[in-house]
Amino acid sequence: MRTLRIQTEDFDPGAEIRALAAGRAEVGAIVAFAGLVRGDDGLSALTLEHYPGMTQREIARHIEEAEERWPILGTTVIHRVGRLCPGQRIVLVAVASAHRRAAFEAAEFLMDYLKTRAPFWKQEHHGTETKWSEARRDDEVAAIRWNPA
Amino acid sequence: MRTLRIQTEDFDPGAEIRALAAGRAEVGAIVAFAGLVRGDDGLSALTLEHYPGMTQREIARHIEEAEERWPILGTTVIHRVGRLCPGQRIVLVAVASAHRRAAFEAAEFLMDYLKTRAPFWKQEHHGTETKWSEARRDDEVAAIRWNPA
Amino acid sequence: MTLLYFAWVRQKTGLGEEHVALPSHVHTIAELMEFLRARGAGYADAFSDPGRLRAALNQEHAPFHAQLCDEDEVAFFPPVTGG
Amino acid sequence: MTLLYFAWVRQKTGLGEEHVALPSHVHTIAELMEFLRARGAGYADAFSDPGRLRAALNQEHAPFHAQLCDEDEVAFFPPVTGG
Repeated sequence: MRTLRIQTEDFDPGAEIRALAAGRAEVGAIVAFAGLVRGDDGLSALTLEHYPGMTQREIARHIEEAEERWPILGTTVIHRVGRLCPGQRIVLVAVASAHRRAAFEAAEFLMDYLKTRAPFWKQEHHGTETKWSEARRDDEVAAIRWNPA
Repeated sequence: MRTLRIQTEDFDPGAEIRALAAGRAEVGAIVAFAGLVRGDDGLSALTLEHYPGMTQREIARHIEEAEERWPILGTTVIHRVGRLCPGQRIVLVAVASAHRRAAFEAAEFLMDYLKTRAPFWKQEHHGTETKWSEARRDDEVAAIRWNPA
Repeated sequence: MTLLYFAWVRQKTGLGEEHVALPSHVHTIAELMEFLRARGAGYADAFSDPGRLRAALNQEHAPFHAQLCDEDEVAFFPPVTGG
Repeated sequence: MTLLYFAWVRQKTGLGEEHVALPSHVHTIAELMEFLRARGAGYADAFSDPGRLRAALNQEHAPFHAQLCDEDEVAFFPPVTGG
Protein backbone atom coordinates (compact mmCIF):
# COMPACT_ATOMS: atom_id res chain seq x y z
CA MET A 1 0.00 0.00 0.00
CA ARG A 2 1.60 3.22 -1.23
CA THR A 3 0.41 6.79 -1.25
CA LEU A 4 2.55 9.52 -2.81
CA ARG A 5 1.26 13.00 -3.43
CA ILE A 6 2.90 16.35 -4.11
CA GLN A 7 0.25 19.01 -3.63
CA THR A 8 -0.39 22.60 -2.65
CA GLU A 9 -3.29 21.67 -0.33
CA ASP A 10 -2.99 20.77 3.33
CA PHE A 11 -3.42 17.17 4.53
CA ASP A 12 -4.90 15.46 7.59
CA PRO A 13 -2.30 13.37 9.49
CA GLY A 14 -4.99 11.54 11.48
CA ALA A 15 -6.88 10.47 8.36
CA GLU A 16 -3.67 9.27 6.71
CA ILE A 17 -2.68 7.24 9.78
CA ARG A 18 -6.14 5.67 9.91
CA ALA A 19 -6.03 4.82 6.20
CA LEU A 20 -2.67 3.03 6.59
CA ALA A 21 -4.05 0.67 9.25
CA ALA A 22 -7.63 0.27 8.08
CA GLY A 23 -8.74 -3.35 8.06
CA ARG A 24 -5.20 -4.77 8.20
CA ALA A 25 -4.74 -6.89 11.31
CA GLU A 26 -1.03 -7.47 10.57
CA VAL A 27 -0.16 -3.78 11.18
CA GLY A 28 1.16 -3.35 14.72
CA ALA A 29 3.09 -0.09 14.39
CA ILE A 30 2.65 3.17 12.53
CA VAL A 31 5.28 5.88 12.68
CA ALA A 32 4.19 9.23 11.32
CA PHE A 33 6.41 12.26 10.82
CA ALA A 34 4.75 15.64 10.34
CA GLY A 35 6.98 18.54 9.35
CA LEU A 36 5.88 22.10 10.02
CA VAL A 37 7.22 25.45 8.83
CA ARG A 38 9.12 27.03 11.74
CA GLY A 39 8.90 30.77 12.35
CA ASP A 40 12.63 31.13 13.10
CA ASP A 41 14.46 34.42 12.54
CA GLY A 42 11.33 36.31 11.62
CA LEU A 43 10.48 34.05 8.68
CA SER A 44 7.16 35.18 7.25
CA ALA A 45 6.71 32.48 4.61
CA LEU A 46 8.41 29.84 2.45
CA THR A 47 7.77 29.15 -1.20
CA LEU A 48 8.59 25.62 -2.29
CA GLU A 49 9.30 24.76 -5.89
CA HIS A 50 10.02 21.30 -7.24
CA TYR A 51 10.79 19.39 -10.43
CA PRO A 52 7.56 17.43 -10.79
CA GLY A 53 8.69 14.59 -13.06
CA MET A 54 11.81 14.00 -11.01
CA THR A 55 10.22 14.38 -7.59
CA GLN A 56 7.62 11.72 -8.21
CA ARG A 57 10.01 9.14 -9.59
CA GLU A 58 12.77 9.78 -7.06
CA ILE A 59 10.43 9.57 -4.07
CA ALA A 60 8.81 6.42 -5.50
CA ARG A 61 12.26 4.89 -5.89
CA HIS A 62 13.12 5.68 -2.27
CA ILE A 63 9.85 4.12 -1.11
CA GLU A 64 10.81 0.99 -3.07
CA GLU A 65 14.24 1.03 -1.45
CA ALA A 66 12.62 1.32 2.00
CA GLU A 67 10.37 -1.64 1.15
CA GLU A 68 13.44 -3.68 0.25
CA ARG A 69 15.38 -2.72 3.36
CA TRP A 70 12.64 -3.10 5.96
CA PRO A 71 9.58 -5.36 6.30
CA ILE A 72 7.07 -2.55 5.93
CA LEU A 73 3.39 -2.93 5.11
CA GLY A 74 2.48 0.52 3.83
CA THR A 75 3.91 3.96 3.19
CA THR A 76 2.38 7.39 2.80
CA VAL A 77 4.39 10.40 1.59
CA ILE A 78 2.69 13.74 1.10
CA HIS A 79 4.72 16.86 0.37
CA ARG A 80 3.31 20.31 -0.10
CA VAL A 81 4.67 22.89 -2.52
CA GLY A 82 3.86 26.56 -3.07
CA ARG A 83 3.65 29.25 -0.41
CA LEU A 84 3.59 28.09 3.23
CA CYS A 85 3.49 30.13 6.43
CA PRO A 86 5.01 29.33 9.84
CA GLY A 87 2.98 26.72 11.69
CA GLN A 88 1.65 25.15 8.52
CA ARG A 89 2.24 21.48 7.73
CA ILE A 90 4.73 20.89 4.93
CA VAL A 91 5.38 17.14 4.83
CA LEU A 92 3.97 13.87 6.11
CA VAL A 93 5.72 10.52 6.04
CA ALA A 94 3.89 7.59 7.60
CA VAL A 95 5.06 3.98 7.61
CA ALA A 96 3.14 0.91 8.76
CA SER A 97 4.83 -2.29 9.86
CA ALA A 98 4.24 -5.28 12.10
CA HIS A 99 6.87 -4.03 14.57
CA ARG A 100 8.04 -0.63 15.64
CA ARG A 101 11.74 -0.74 14.73
CA ALA A 102 11.16 -1.14 10.97
CA ALA A 103 8.54 1.61 10.97
CA PHE A 104 10.84 4.04 12.83
CA GLU A 105 13.84 3.34 10.62
CA ALA A 106 11.98 3.46 7.30
CA ALA A 107 10.23 6.72 8.24
CA GLU A 108 13.53 8.33 9.26
CA PHE A 109 15.22 7.07 6.07
CA LEU A 110 12.50 8.61 3.90
CA MET A 111 12.56 11.89 5.82
CA ASP A 112 16.34 12.13 5.53
CA TYR A 113 16.01 11.69 1.78
CA LEU A 114 13.19 14.22 1.46
CA LYS A 115 14.93 16.85 3.58
CA THR A 116 18.29 16.63 1.83
CA ARG A 117 18.25 15.19 -1.68
CA ALA A 118 14.72 15.46 -3.05
CA PRO A 119 14.48 18.05 -5.87
CA PHE A 120 12.84 20.83 -3.90
CA TRP A 121 14.04 24.42 -3.68
CA LYS A 122 12.95 26.80 -0.97
CA GLN A 123 12.60 30.52 -1.10
CA GLU A 124 12.51 32.25 2.29
CA HIS A 125 10.44 35.38 2.74
CA HIS A 126 11.36 37.72 5.58
CA GLY A 127 8.95 40.65 5.31
CA THR A 128 9.76 42.19 1.92
CA GLU A 129 13.11 40.36 1.61
CA THR A 130 13.32 37.09 -0.30
CA LYS A 131 16.22 34.69 -0.67
CA TRP A 132 16.81 31.14 -1.86
CA SER A 133 17.74 28.62 0.86
CA GLU A 134 21.18 27.04 0.60
CA ALA A 135 21.69 23.28 0.80
CA ARG A 136 22.74 22.39 4.34
CA ARG A 137 25.79 20.41 5.40
CA ASP A 138 24.34 18.65 8.46
CA ASP A 139 21.44 17.38 6.40
CA GLU A 140 23.83 15.93 3.86
CA VAL A 141 25.54 14.05 6.66
CA ALA A 142 22.16 12.72 7.84
CA ALA A 143 21.36 11.32 4.40
CA ILE A 144 24.79 9.77 3.98
CA ARG A 145 24.40 7.58 7.09
CA TRP A 146 21.95 5.33 5.16
CA ASN A 147 24.40 4.83 2.30
CA PRO A 148 27.95 4.70 3.63
CA ALA A 149 30.34 4.70 0.69
CA MET B 1 4.03 20.65 27.25
CA ARG B 2 3.31 17.17 28.55
CA THR B 3 0.31 14.91 28.20
CA LEU B 4 0.26 11.52 29.94
CA ARG B 5 -2.86 9.41 30.18
CA ILE B 6 -3.56 5.75 30.94
CA GLN B 7 -7.11 5.05 29.90
CA THR B 8 -9.53 2.42 28.66
CA GLU B 9 -10.97 4.70 25.95
CA ASP B 10 -9.63 5.10 22.43
CA PHE B 11 -7.73 8.26 21.37
CA ASP B 12 -7.46 10.34 18.19
CA PRO B 13 -3.88 10.50 16.86
CA GLY B 14 -4.67 13.42 14.54
CA ALA B 15 -6.10 15.52 17.36
CA GLU B 16 -3.10 14.77 19.59
CA ILE B 17 -0.64 15.72 16.82
CA ARG B 18 -2.51 18.98 16.21
CA ALA B 19 -2.55 19.80 19.92
CA LEU B 20 1.24 19.34 20.18
CA ALA B 21 1.90 21.93 17.47
CA ALA B 22 -0.96 24.35 18.05
CA GLY B 23 0.21 27.95 18.08
CA ARG B 24 3.90 27.09 18.56
CA ALA B 25 5.97 28.40 15.66
CA GLU B 26 9.19 26.83 17.04
CA VAL B 27 7.88 23.29 16.40
CA GLY B 28 9.26 21.99 13.11
CA ALA B 29 8.93 18.23 13.59
CA ILE B 30 6.43 15.89 15.17
CA VAL B 31 7.02 12.17 15.31
CA ALA B 32 4.01 10.11 16.31
CA PHE B 33 3.99 6.40 17.00
CA ALA B 34 0.66 4.59 17.03
CA GLY B 35 0.66 0.99 18.22
CA LEU B 36 -2.13 -1.36 17.22
CA VAL B 37 -3.15 -4.82 18.42
CA ARG B 38 -2.05 -7.33 15.77
CA GLY B 39 -4.26 -10.31 14.93
CA ASP B 40 -1.35 -12.77 14.77
CA ASP B 41 -1.83 -16.48 15.45
CA GLY B 42 -5.58 -16.20 15.76
CA LEU B 43 -5.45 -13.72 18.63
CA SER B 44 -9.00 -12.70 19.45
CA ALA B 45 -8.24 -10.09 22.13
CA LEU B 46 -5.73 -8.79 24.66
CA THR B 47 -6.42 -7.67 28.19
CA LEU B 48 -3.92 -5.18 29.57
CA GLU B 49 -3.43 -4.73 33.28
CA HIS B 50 -1.09 -2.21 34.90
CA TYR B 51 0.11 -0.94 38.27
CA PRO B 52 -1.45 2.53 38.21
CA GLY B 53 0.73 4.34 40.78
CA MET B 54 3.91 2.94 39.29
CA THR B 55 2.93 3.36 35.63
CA GLN B 56 2.23 7.06 35.97
CA ARG B 57 5.40 7.90 37.85
CA GLU B 58 7.68 5.68 35.75
CA ILE B 59 6.37 7.03 32.45
CA ALA B 60 6.62 10.61 33.76
CA ARG B 61 10.21 9.93 34.78
CA HIS B 62 11.04 8.63 31.30
CA ILE B 63 9.46 11.71 29.71
CA GLU B 64 11.70 13.82 31.95
CA GLU B 65 14.71 11.78 30.92
CA ALA B 66 13.80 12.29 27.24
CA GLU B 67 13.54 16.04 27.89
CA GLU B 68 17.03 16.01 29.37
CA ARG B 69 18.57 13.98 26.55
CA TRP B 70 16.96 15.70 23.56
CA PRO B 71 15.83 19.29 22.87
CA ILE B 72 12.16 18.41 22.68
CA LEU B 73 9.27 20.86 22.92
CA GLY B 74 6.37 18.63 23.85
CA THR B 75 5.46 15.01 24.54
CA THR B 76 2.21 13.07 24.51
CA VAL B 77 1.94 9.53 25.87
CA ILE B 78 -1.41 7.76 25.90
CA HIS B 79 -1.66 4.09 26.79
CA ARG B 80 -4.81 2.07 26.85
CA VAL B 81 -5.59 -0.70 29.33
CA GLY B 82 -8.42 -3.22 29.54
CA ARG B 83 -9.67 -5.44 26.75
CA LEU B 84 -8.50 -4.65 23.20
CA CYS B 85 -9.23 -6.43 19.94
CA PRO B 86 -7.00 -6.79 16.84
CA GLY B 87 -6.85 -3.58 14.84
CA GLN B 88 -7.54 -1.38 17.86
CA ARG B 89 -5.09 1.32 18.91
CA ILE B 90 -3.20 0.53 22.10
CA VAL B 91 -0.57 3.28 22.51
CA LEU B 92 0.35 6.69 21.17
CA VAL B 93 3.67 8.45 21.69
CA ALA B 94 4.10 11.82 20.00
CA VAL B 95 7.10 14.13 20.37
CA ALA B 96 7.48 17.68 19.08
CA SER B 97 10.85 19.31 18.43
CA ALA B 98 12.44 21.96 16.26
CA HIS B 99 14.25 19.30 14.20
CA ARG B 100 13.43 15.77 13.15
CA ARG B 101 16.34 13.85 14.67
CA ALA B 102 15.48 14.68 18.29
CA ALA B 103 11.80 13.91 17.72
CA PHE B 104 12.58 10.52 16.15
CA GLU B 105 15.04 9.50 18.85
CA ALA B 106 12.93 10.62 21.80
CA ALA B 107 9.82 8.90 20.42
CA GLU B 108 11.73 5.67 19.88
CA PHE B 109 13.30 5.90 23.35
CA LEU B 110 9.86 6.28 24.98
CA MET B 111 8.36 3.45 22.92
CA ASP B 112 11.23 1.12 23.81
CA TYR B 113 10.61 1.85 27.48
CA LEU B 114 6.85 1.39 27.21
CA LYS B 115 7.10 -1.87 25.26
CA THR B 116 9.67 -3.49 27.53
CA ARG B 117 9.89 -2.12 31.04
CA ALA B 118 6.65 -0.28 31.83
CA PRO B 119 4.56 -2.13 34.45
CA PHE B 120 1.97 -3.58 32.10
CA TRP B 121 0.93 -7.22 31.87
CA LYS B 122 -0.87 -8.69 28.91
CA GLN B 123 -3.29 -11.55 28.79
CA GLU B 124 -3.80 -13.08 25.34
CA HIS B 125 -7.17 -14.51 24.41
CA HIS B 126 -7.32 -17.08 21.62
CA GLY B 127 -10.95 -18.10 21.36
CA THR B 128 -11.73 -19.68 24.75
CA GLU B 129 -8.03 -20.05 25.69
CA THR B 130 -6.32 -17.39 27.77
CA LYS B 131 -2.66 -17.05 28.72
CA TRP B 132 -0.35 -14.41 30.16
CA SER B 133 2.26 -12.99 27.76
CA GLU B 134 5.90 -13.64 28.65
CA ALA B 135 8.49 -10.86 28.73
CA ARG B 136 10.42 -10.88 25.46
CA ARG B 137 14.18 -11.01 25.06
CA ASP B 138 14.51 -8.88 21.89
CA ASP B 139 12.52 -6.12 23.52
CA GLU B 140 14.87 -6.17 26.50
CA VAL B 141 17.78 -5.71 24.14
CA ALA B 142 15.99 -2.77 22.48
CA ALA B 143 15.58 -1.00 25.82
CA ILE B 144 19.17 -1.65 26.87
CA ARG B 145 20.60 0.21 23.87
CA TRP B 146 19.58 3.54 25.44
CA ASN B 147 21.39 2.72 28.69
CA PRO B 148 24.52 0.76 27.96
CA ALA B 149 25.97 -0.46 31.27
CA MET C 1 1.15 -2.57 55.09
CA THR C 2 -0.50 -2.60 51.69
CA LEU C 3 0.07 -5.61 49.45
CA LEU C 4 -0.73 -5.51 45.73
CA TYR C 5 -0.80 -8.45 43.33
CA PHE C 6 -0.82 -8.24 39.53
CA ALA C 7 -1.39 -10.57 36.60
CA TRP C 8 -1.24 -14.27 37.51
CA VAL C 9 -0.08 -13.46 41.05
CA ARG C 10 -3.41 -11.69 41.51
CA GLN C 11 -5.25 -14.65 39.99
CA LYS C 12 -3.53 -17.17 42.24
CA THR C 13 -3.94 -15.22 45.49
CA GLY C 14 -7.50 -14.42 44.45
CA LEU C 15 -7.23 -10.72 45.23
CA GLY C 16 -5.56 -7.58 43.91
CA GLU C 17 -4.97 -5.72 47.16
CA GLU C 18 -4.95 -6.43 50.85
CA HIS C 19 -3.77 -4.83 54.05
CA VAL C 20 -1.78 -6.83 56.60
CA ALA C 21 0.13 -5.95 59.75
CA LEU C 22 3.84 -6.55 59.18
CA PRO C 23 4.80 -9.50 61.46
CA SER C 24 7.71 -8.66 63.75
CA HIS C 25 9.97 -11.40 62.31
CA VAL C 26 9.53 -10.14 58.69
CA HIS C 27 12.17 -7.59 57.72
CA THR C 28 12.66 -8.04 53.99
CA ILE C 29 10.63 -8.73 50.87
CA ALA C 30 12.08 -12.25 50.78
CA GLU C 31 10.82 -12.88 54.32
CA LEU C 32 7.45 -11.38 53.39
CA MET C 33 7.15 -13.86 50.52
CA GLU C 34 7.96 -16.68 52.92
CA PHE C 35 5.27 -15.43 55.31
CA LEU C 36 2.69 -15.09 52.51
CA ARG C 37 3.39 -18.56 51.17
CA ALA C 38 1.99 -20.01 54.43
CA ARG C 39 -1.33 -18.18 54.11
CA GLY C 40 -3.15 -20.79 51.99
CA ALA C 41 -3.04 -22.88 48.84
CA GLY C 42 -3.42 -19.93 46.43
CA TYR C 43 -0.56 -18.06 48.12
CA ALA C 44 1.60 -21.18 48.26
CA ASP C 45 1.11 -21.54 44.50
CA ALA C 46 1.71 -17.84 43.75
CA PHE C 47 4.91 -17.68 45.80
CA SER C 48 6.25 -21.19 45.15
CA ASP C 49 8.98 -19.97 42.75
CA PRO C 50 10.41 -16.56 43.68
CA GLY C 51 12.50 -16.64 40.49
CA ARG C 52 9.31 -16.08 38.50
CA LEU C 53 8.34 -13.05 40.58
CA ARG C 54 9.35 -9.41 40.75
CA ALA C 55 8.58 -6.94 43.53
CA ALA C 56 8.11 -3.23 43.95
CA LEU C 57 8.45 -1.29 47.19
CA ASN C 58 6.47 1.95 47.33
CA GLN C 59 6.00 1.88 43.55
CA GLU C 60 9.66 1.36 42.70
CA HIS C 61 11.21 -1.89 41.53
CA ALA C 62 12.99 -3.46 44.54
CA PRO C 63 15.28 -6.43 45.19
CA PHE C 64 14.07 -9.19 47.50
CA HIS C 65 16.53 -8.16 50.23
CA ALA C 66 14.95 -4.67 50.50
CA GLN C 67 13.99 -3.75 54.08
CA LEU C 68 10.33 -3.16 54.99
CA CYS C 69 8.35 -0.86 57.29
CA ASP C 70 4.73 -1.29 58.26
CA GLU C 71 3.53 1.67 56.16
CA ASP C 72 5.06 0.33 52.97
CA GLU C 73 3.24 -0.60 49.80
CA VAL C 74 4.66 -3.84 48.39
CA ALA C 75 3.62 -5.23 45.02
CA PHE C 76 4.27 -8.69 43.56
CA PHE C 77 4.01 -9.49 39.88
CA PRO C 78 5.57 -11.49 37.05
CA PRO C 79 8.25 -9.77 34.92
CA VAL C 80 6.51 -6.92 33.11
CA THR C 81 5.61 -7.56 29.50
CA GLY C 82 5.33 -3.89 28.55
CA GLY C 83 2.46 -2.25 26.74
CA MET D 1 15.12 19.27 -26.81
CA THR D 2 13.30 20.38 -23.67
CA LEU D 3 15.12 22.65 -21.23
CA LEU D 4 13.84 23.21 -17.70
CA TYR D 5 15.09 25.80 -15.20
CA PHE D 6 14.38 25.82 -11.47
CA ALA D 7 14.78 28.22 -8.55
CA TRP D 8 17.13 31.15 -9.28
CA VAL D 9 18.16 29.64 -12.62
CA ARG D 10 14.53 30.04 -13.69
CA GLN D 11 14.49 33.60 -12.33
CA LYS D 12 17.67 34.60 -14.17
CA THR D 13 16.72 33.04 -17.54
CA GLY D 14 13.23 34.46 -17.11
CA LEU D 15 11.46 31.22 -17.99
CA GLY D 16 10.85 27.75 -16.56
CA GLU D 17 10.75 25.74 -19.76
CA GLU D 18 11.72 26.11 -23.40
CA HIS D 19 12.26 23.96 -26.41
CA VAL D 20 15.40 24.34 -28.53
CA ALA D 21 16.93 22.37 -31.39
CA LEU D 22 20.19 20.81 -30.23
CA PRO D 23 23.00 22.55 -32.16
CA SER D 24 25.21 20.12 -34.01
CA HIS D 25 28.36 21.17 -32.12
CA VAL D 26 26.77 20.56 -28.70
CA HIS D 27 27.31 17.01 -27.43
CA THR D 28 27.39 17.30 -23.65
CA ILE D 29 25.64 19.16 -20.86
CA ALA D 30 28.82 21.25 -20.39
CA GLU D 31 28.69 22.29 -24.02
CA LEU D 32 24.97 23.01 -23.73
CA MET D 33 25.69 25.37 -20.83
CA GLU D 34 28.32 27.12 -22.94
CA PHE D 35 25.80 27.48 -25.76
CA LEU D 36 23.08 28.82 -23.45
CA ARG D 37 25.43 31.36 -21.85
CA ALA D 38 25.60 33.16 -25.23
CA ARG D 39 21.83 33.56 -25.50
CA GLY D 40 21.53 36.85 -23.58
CA ALA D 41 22.31 38.68 -20.37
CA GLY D 42 19.96 36.58 -18.18
CA TYR D 43 21.45 33.34 -19.47
CA ALA D 44 24.99 34.67 -19.13
CA ASP D 45 24.23 35.43 -15.47
CA ALA D 46 22.50 32.09 -14.81
CA PHE D 47 25.31 30.02 -16.33
CA SER D 48 28.29 32.19 -15.32
CA ASP D 49 29.44 29.78 -12.59
CA PRO D 50 28.81 26.10 -13.43
CA GLY D 51 30.04 25.15 -9.94
CA ARG D 52 26.84 26.61 -8.50
CA LEU D 53 24.66 24.54 -10.83
CA ARG D 54 23.43 20.98 -11.02
CA ALA D 55 21.85 19.24 -13.99
CA ALA D 56 19.43 16.43 -14.64
CA LEU D 57 19.08 14.47 -17.89
CA ASN D 58 15.67 12.93 -18.48
CA GLN D 59 14.74 13.44 -14.84
CA GLU D 60 17.87 11.83 -13.38
CA HIS D 61 20.80 13.68 -11.84
CA ALA D 62 23.57 13.81 -14.46
CA PRO D 63 27.22 14.91 -14.60
CA PHE D 64 28.18 17.75 -16.97
CA HIS D 65 30.00 15.36 -19.31
CA ALA D 66 26.78 13.40 -20.01
CA GLN D 67 26.02 13.02 -23.74
CA LEU D 68 22.88 14.55 -25.23
CA CYS D 69 20.32 13.66 -27.92
CA ASP D 70 17.79 16.01 -29.43
CA GLU D 71 14.79 14.35 -27.68
CA ASP D 72 16.33 14.76 -24.22
CA GLU D 73 14.89 16.73 -21.31
CA VAL D 74 17.66 18.64 -19.55
CA ALA D 75 17.08 20.56 -16.31
CA PHE D 76 19.34 23.12 -14.62
CA PHE D 77 19.03 24.11 -10.99
CA PRO D 78 21.00 25.01 -7.88
CA PRO D 79 21.87 22.19 -5.43
CA VAL D 80 18.57 20.92 -4.05
CA THR D 81 17.61 22.14 -0.58
CA GLY D 82 15.17 19.33 0.15
CA GLY D 83 11.64 19.72 1.41
